[in-house]
Amino acid sequence: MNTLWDRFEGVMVRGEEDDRIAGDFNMWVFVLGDLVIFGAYFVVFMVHRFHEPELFRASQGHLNLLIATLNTIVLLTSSQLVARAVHAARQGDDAAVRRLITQAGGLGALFVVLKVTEWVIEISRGYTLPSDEFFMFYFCLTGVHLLHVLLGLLIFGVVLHEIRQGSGRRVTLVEAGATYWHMVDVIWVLLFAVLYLLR
Amino acid sequence: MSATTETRPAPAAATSTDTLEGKRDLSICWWITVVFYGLFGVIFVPLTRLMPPPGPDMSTAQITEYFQGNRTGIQIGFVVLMVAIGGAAIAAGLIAYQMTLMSVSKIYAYSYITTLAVGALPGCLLGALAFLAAVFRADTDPEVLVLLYDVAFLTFVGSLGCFATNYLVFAVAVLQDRNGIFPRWLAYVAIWQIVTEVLAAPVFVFRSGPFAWNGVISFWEGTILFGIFLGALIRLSRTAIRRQPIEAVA
Amino acid sequence: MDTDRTAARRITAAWLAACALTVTSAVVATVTDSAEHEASTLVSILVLGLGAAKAWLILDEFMEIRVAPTWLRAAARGWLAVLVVGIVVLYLQ
Amino acid sequence: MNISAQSISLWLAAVFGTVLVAAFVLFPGFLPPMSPEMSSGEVAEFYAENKTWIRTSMVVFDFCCVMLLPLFMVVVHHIKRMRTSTDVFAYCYLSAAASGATILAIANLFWLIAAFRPERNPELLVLLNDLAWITFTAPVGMIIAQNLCLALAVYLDQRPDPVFPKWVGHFNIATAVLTAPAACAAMFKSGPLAWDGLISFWLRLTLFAAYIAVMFFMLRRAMRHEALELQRAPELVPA
Repeated sequence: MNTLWDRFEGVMVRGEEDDRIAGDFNMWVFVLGDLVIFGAYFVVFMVHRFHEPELFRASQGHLNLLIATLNTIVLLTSSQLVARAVHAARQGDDAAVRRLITQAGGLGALFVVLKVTEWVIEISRGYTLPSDEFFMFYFCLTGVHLLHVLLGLLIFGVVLHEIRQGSGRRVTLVEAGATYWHMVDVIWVLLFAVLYLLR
Repeated sequence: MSATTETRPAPAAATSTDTLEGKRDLSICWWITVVFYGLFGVIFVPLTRLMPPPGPDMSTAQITEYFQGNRTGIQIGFVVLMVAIGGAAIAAGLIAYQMTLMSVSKIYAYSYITTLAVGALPGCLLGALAFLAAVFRADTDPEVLVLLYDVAFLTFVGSLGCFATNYLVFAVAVLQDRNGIFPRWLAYVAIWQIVTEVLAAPVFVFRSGPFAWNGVISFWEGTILFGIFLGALIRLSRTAIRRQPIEAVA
Repeated sequence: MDTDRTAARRITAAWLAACALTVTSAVVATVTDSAEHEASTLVSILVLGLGAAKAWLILDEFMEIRVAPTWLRAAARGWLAVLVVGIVVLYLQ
Repeated sequence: MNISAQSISLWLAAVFGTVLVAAFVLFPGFLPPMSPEMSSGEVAEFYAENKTWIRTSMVVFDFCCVMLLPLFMVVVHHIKRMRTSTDVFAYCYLSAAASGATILAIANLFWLIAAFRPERNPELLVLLNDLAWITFTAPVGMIIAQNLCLALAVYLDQRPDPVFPKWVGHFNIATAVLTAPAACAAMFKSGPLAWDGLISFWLRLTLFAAYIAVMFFMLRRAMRHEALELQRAPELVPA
């Protein structure tokens, strides 16, 4: 019965829970899928960069590296808070989980604020979405990533709500929320390297 | 809309009848859905060649040639679509009915069906009508052809809101559902779809590159993910039909 | 799973390492801004490597890929490797 | 309670259906139907000459064509009363009716836009006229889906006294089959299949009118049966 395909069929089609995997199996389908999609975005970006390296390098110069680096630190810190929350959840320490998730959410909100200020600075200096190909990618890729960050904050809200209700599934929920948030962090780390640092 | 039977079907317990027997209406609707979306693919890809779309940066002469060159294909394809478009409504009805079996309020099912009823027109029919009008007469002024060309592609690729709402409502319903009608990962695939709708927004700005209406990100990624979502939805809808216990029909 | 204390220490260590990698790659990238072509290509490869290391750290430590079932570990690490190699190859064209 | 809702919906359809027929007769483009082979000059002249009648009749048409929707919702209610294994056909019928009504609502807007500035460049008038006629005639898929769902529900209905007799199912199938060829109006500019032709215009519209009339009387009959059923065992059938 438990060949890999059958377990896969069980979880994917019949929706049975498979507890050997950290967090909720369904979330992993989402995470892996999203990683593949963002991977495609990076490849398309690199192909277009290959055609006009000079334009991309010139426009890249206008980016504000300080805020971006700060943002990366903010997101990394928020990610490690969530990692701690997972361990606290496994110990059943609900108070610690609520505190850590709220702090992580706060840092997530800070990331959003910093990102929007960075955009405002760029736009005020006249670099908008249609101004050239690099900024088209810059705004669209960071925009979609920001959408994922906002979705992550929403997930934190749901997790906090479930913990306050004391629902039986809260450990899986915290793990699923953590898996998602770490995925958003991984994507940002690569985005930071490719968009900001690749000269 | 009061349901005639208030019994909530048991969740996907092992005892559920795993057959199609006794659910003829559901399997009829399922087969109509499969046939329609198959036909949809045949009409939009080989017949009318609306997909994969030619670029927005084509010259007026190229657009005129694009229409005149494939006149009969467009006419045959879209006439068949005019007859078969009802399949989309039946597909929406089937999935909406299955959503009423979930342990969530029926508001989600009603929203699902109305968003698709709205989306059928700007998202699919308006483009077909524009193409039909474009090839209806041989001597249409090229400027009018370019206008109809834009109307077709911008409505087909560019109608975002109705489908984004549809995917959002479906995802929220599946995530909250305790009866396990659809597995939860399908809700996450629906969330990807919302992201691809967001990424299709720049088609109204760009005429070339990955964010144009034939761009790798705005068009190809959305279409591929739509194919994955649709295939999964149809396959899992069949599983839900088989696992749905039916009280003996008196 | 390791005991609670070592788990917490591993997370902090991974976090500090990731922050350090971020700062160094940012500094290295800005320092070589003025350098001529060859140096900046080399630096870009280094920056990509640091980025990949950070991603690997997050996957392994935070997302617990290290202890995940084999198919999941292979999928996650495979994705990262293929993507980074792809980016480097496209960059070097 | 839902009996009065049904009768109101049915009378809405009856009253506005007749007003719709009046608007149809008044529209100069319908009697006799405009030919697809009219030159741009003739089309421009048609709009310039008849613009007042076009505007009034099309405004009334726009008002009344969606008033038929409540009648279709009464049909949905009765499909849910049928004892098929599930009421999936009710949802399909509702979805098809919603999209169908929208198509009709869009079609007459093109005429109104064309008639708004008859002095427009004749090429654009021809375009608007083509779009109006094609949108009005060609999309028959939604009506076919509606009729198909109702027919299937009638055939699969296993009530001791079925909501609709079996011939209503055959009638729905026949209407759907005979309406289908009207889709070819988008291909032909002459002959019976053109938008002014025997099949795409006369047959399709008389069939649609007949369909509404027949369903009106059959729904009144089903409504009376439901009322009797309610009196006999009110708690059995929920609201």
